[in-house]
Amino acid sequence: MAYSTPHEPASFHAEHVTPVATLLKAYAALITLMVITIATALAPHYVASEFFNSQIGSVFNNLVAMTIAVVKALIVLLIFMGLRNGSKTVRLYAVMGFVWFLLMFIVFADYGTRQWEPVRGWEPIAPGSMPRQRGSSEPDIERTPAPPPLSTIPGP
Amino acid sequence: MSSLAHESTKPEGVFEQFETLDQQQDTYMIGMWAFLVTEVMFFGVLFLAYAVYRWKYQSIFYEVHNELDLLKGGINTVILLTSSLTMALAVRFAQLNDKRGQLRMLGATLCGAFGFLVVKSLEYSAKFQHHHFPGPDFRWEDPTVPASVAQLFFSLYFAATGLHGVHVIIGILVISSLAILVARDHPLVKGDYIPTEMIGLYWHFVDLVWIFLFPLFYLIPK
Amino acid sequence: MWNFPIAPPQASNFASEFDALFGLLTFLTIFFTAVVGLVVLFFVTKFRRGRTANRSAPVNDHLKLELVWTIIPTLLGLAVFVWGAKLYIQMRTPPKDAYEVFVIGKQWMWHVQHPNGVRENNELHVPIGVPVRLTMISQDVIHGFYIPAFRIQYHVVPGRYTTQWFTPSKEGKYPLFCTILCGTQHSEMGGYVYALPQPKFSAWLANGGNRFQKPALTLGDQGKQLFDKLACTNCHGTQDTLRGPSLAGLYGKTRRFTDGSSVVVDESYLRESIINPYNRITQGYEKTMPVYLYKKQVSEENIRQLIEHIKSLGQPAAPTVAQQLESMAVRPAASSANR
Amino acid sequence: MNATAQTHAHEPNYLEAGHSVRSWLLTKDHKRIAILYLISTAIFFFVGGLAAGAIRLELTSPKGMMLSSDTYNKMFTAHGVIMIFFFLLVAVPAVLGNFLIPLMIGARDLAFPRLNLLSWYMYMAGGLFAVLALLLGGVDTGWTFYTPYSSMYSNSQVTLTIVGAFIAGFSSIFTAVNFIATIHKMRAPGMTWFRMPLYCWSHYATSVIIILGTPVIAITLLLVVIERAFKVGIFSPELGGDPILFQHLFWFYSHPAVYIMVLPAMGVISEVIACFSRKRIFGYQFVAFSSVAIAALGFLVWGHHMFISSQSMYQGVVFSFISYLVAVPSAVKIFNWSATMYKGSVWLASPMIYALGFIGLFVLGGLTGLYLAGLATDVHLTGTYFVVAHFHYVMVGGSILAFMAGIHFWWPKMFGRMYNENLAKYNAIVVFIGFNLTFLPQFILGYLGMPRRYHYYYFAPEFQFYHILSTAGSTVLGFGFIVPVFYLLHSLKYGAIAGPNPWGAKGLEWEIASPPPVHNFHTIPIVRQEAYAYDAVAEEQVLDEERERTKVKN
Repeated sequence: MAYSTPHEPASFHAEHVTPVATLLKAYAALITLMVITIATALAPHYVASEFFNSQIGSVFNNLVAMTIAVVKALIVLLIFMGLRNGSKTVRLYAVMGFVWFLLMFIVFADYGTRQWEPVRGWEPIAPGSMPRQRGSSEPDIERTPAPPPLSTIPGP
Repeated sequence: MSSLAHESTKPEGVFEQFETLDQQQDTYMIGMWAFLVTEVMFFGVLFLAYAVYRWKYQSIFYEVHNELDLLKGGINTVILLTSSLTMALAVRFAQLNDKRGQLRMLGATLCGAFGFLVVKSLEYSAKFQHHHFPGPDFRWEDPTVPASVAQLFFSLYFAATGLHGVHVIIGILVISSLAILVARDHPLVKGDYIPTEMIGLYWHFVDLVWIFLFPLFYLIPK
Repeated sequence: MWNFPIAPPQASNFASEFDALFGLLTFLTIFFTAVVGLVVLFFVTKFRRGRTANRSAPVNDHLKLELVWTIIPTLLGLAVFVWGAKLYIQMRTPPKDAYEVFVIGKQWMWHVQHPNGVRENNELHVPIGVPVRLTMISQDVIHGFYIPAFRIQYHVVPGRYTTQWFTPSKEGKYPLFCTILCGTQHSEMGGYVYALPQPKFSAWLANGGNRFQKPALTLGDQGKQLFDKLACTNCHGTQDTLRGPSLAGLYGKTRRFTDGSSVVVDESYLRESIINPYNRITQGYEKTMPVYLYKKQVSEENIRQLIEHIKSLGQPAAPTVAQQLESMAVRPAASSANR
Repeated sequence: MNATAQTHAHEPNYLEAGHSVRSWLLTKDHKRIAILYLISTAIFFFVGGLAAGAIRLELTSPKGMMLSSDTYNKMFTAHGVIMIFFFLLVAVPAVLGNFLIPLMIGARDLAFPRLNLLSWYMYMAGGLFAVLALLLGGVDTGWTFYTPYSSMYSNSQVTLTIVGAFIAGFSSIFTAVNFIATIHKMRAPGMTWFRMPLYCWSHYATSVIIILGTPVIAITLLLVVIERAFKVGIFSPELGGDPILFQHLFWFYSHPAVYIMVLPAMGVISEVIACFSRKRIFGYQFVAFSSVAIAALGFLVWGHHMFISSQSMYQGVVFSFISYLVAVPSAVKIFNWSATMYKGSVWLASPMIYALGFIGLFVLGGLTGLYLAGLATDVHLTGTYFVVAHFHYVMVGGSILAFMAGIHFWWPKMFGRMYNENLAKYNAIVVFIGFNLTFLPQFILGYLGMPRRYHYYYFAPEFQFYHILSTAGSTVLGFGFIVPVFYLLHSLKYGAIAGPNPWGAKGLEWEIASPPPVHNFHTIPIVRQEAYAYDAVAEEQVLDEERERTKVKN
């Protein structure tokens, strides 16, 4: 009595019992990776910082830490959470969740490019190009007898 | 119009809205994963906010993060990873219909969850003592690090780990109620491993969040 | 009540192009609404239930038709997008030598300062034919600075300078609004913009604006006084010292920081380093600068004055307002509008 | 498939399955839960409508009529919060979706009936928090809760309202999870993806948007509450935060939320137009995929709400570009609906009149969206009544008219009785006219520069004429929304018995009795046909024969 619709064969079931050995291996890998992350983080002032300037070093160390975290996450997802044997729909949803999570990082397109706006204030005047006098508080224009009363200004 | 499935032909344990056990189990798994997608986005916002401010205040975050207790964070990581393993084993025993093994593993997972909370509360209480909990009582001694940014770091820290902690507490509630049901041979869980698998997925997700929280908060490189 | 215009006055360099684009979109809107409406009405009457019509061989799929009505709207949309983007980029790119006005938004008023120190509240006087650049910041919540007659609007955000610019083109008095809900009296946070011919404007400015008080000092000079009062000169001299880097000629240069990052010095960076000096430390220096408390020791206005002063350091003397206006008036107004 | 499924006429229908309050409040039947939603959303709609009425009355004079500015701000906030979080996001998805999805795909119930009931309780709990906030003084931040105003400056009940919205958000997440699992796994044999009614397609797309977007707004609003409670600077620049980040996160959800409100409405329109044109929907696959395209692209355009909010110019340009692309799938739907009527047999019953009204208003609403997605035009028009008019054309002209169409279409299925069809037809026309009279002047107001959320406009009294027009229109519109309550309620007792299929529509839901029996299908049907197997020619022949017969009789 196949109830499922033709497009999605029911596929993941009790036959996919993950062997204990696999689970233990995954666990061992997770613990090892954790030790590695802590070790790289505690290594004296970061290996990469020794060779490059500190900013590149920091980027490098972030990359290492995040790569390890992603690998750990994949182990948990694929083995512990059984995505390896999951149905297509389930895998689709898992992938969708993480893709949409990454979509939010589009905001960095904003934070990253704010500095690029073409004119940010006066551009510095090249010394000597515009010889002008230091302005006093007195604007040197002809003194008009009386300021225009506001009421004379035409409305729209 | 042919009749496909009458009530009488339904196997035991199938709810009335479903036709077969297969269909029921698949439906539950899809529902659970759809819910996990929601959880990913839920924590995703916190990760994004963290990323934005870490990017903006790189060096200050580095200095503030030294206040966090790496040892306790590390212990908690080990505890959570281990409890994730025991949860996976619990699911395995459930699939194999081994009630005893399942109960034992669920118990181990619960121990891990409680252990995590104990360590976490020790960590939190230290923060409260040092007035590092954001709010009017917040105090920051180092004058060369802006207190407002330090407070921002701790707000993100408490928001993320606090929300994670809430998930751990919910985990404890559902795992213990599952264990009680299993122990009592309740028809919901007898011979059906799907409830265990669903709660397992939830618990692994809690672990997954911590896998990212740990390096992001405790291991900021200079 | 019976005086109802259907379009706002066109009083700036952007207005006519904006209205042209607006007109095009309005045409497209009416056209497509009419087409869809007429087609639907035609089908409804022709194939009305019970009416004899040729209903044989109904079409349920038509790939070509689908493609046509997918591609044509896409192309039309892209054309409108390109025009809109072009005008927007122009709106976001102020000319270098624009007349600069400083705007502070606060609950619930606009405070405006001209470079020579003239202040006004809830009013803005601008010269016709001269590009005017507004540098805006909010003291509390987000506001929106909006002059419909000029077709310009931009948010005024706390903590960061935002800018917008325009060249007024028609004399008159136009309303000015706040467009972001900012509290109880949001709808009263407005006033009028007065676009004046240049001579009138210069006279207005020279006579001290609305209050007819000649300001004692320009913004930069006020900044200099404050610079001395806050003892900035102790560390920031004409030369780099052990205690602090020199600020002369700093504006527009690239600054490197201890964490390896760098930034081109702009107003936002200067503002940040005045009130949050430890966010980024210049390479080669320690955290020795005293922290000046925002709003307690330095107000938003003070920060602006200091920035104006720092910008002038190491530069040849800044032009007076009158010189600036004069030099801009020489150029044809059109060239300043289309840079 | 034929209309003989009526053989089990003795089976009690879902309305008769118990009359106690308890049998309603503890029901797990998706149809009963739909009715619970219908009642509660209707109440919220009228509360929100009252606030709208107060706003419109207030704006007839540049100096206000009777409210203080504070009260006015609370009024439009209440209007926005209630209409969006407690009416639009729930009306079509939870009322019609709950009722119809299992019926349309041939299932006995939703996948998780208990969760479904829990959703309704969470929705009610959220609603109670919002109402409580209203009673304790209201909120004055606008439904957008922009920081730092909402987090640091406002003295109103922001926290309570946010808690309400948060709980209601989880209610809709659970509903969405339910729909997704149901549509994936509970379709009747033979009901393939491409035999599903388009209503289910658009609901599926909507549910995906909900599970991806709603958690984002939930946690963002939670951060606002944290900021308010502890005075920390997550979004407040004075303490190191960034207020623009809030806007990014807010619109990351709230732009797709527009599609949550409008996609199911489009699904309703697909059903109604196909039925009353007696035609298979034109370009079924294009309409189906356009729903999915809208759902996916809808997440990439949030920045067009922020062109002038000091986000980077470059990002603005990219967002504008994608916004123009997302307009295309909506246009495709409109063209396909129009083409469906070609060579059909168009029956102008009341649901169809609402649906035609939807097409007209949605076209105008969608096209005016192009002004706001365009960068330069947005600079002048955003934050004005142009935006107000635009989204009311999409939300009221789109979602609510489609909701009305759906309610009129499936009312006989829900309650087994027909309402006064003539009254309904005239009412549809009244709503259409009232709506245009209310919101068309607002486009001009926006172009003139009238900012939204303004209590007084004495700086520019020339706006008054349009405001008075708009208020006059809103009176007509309000009338048009109140009359249906009476004739629909009247029909419950006095309406003619409708029979299983009063409209001659196709689809599984029309093959069972009206009102449907408790477990929907005595035997699960096997689907052997495409959706919308209408035949206009045969329909006309039947009509012709009938006419001949009556002629002979006379």
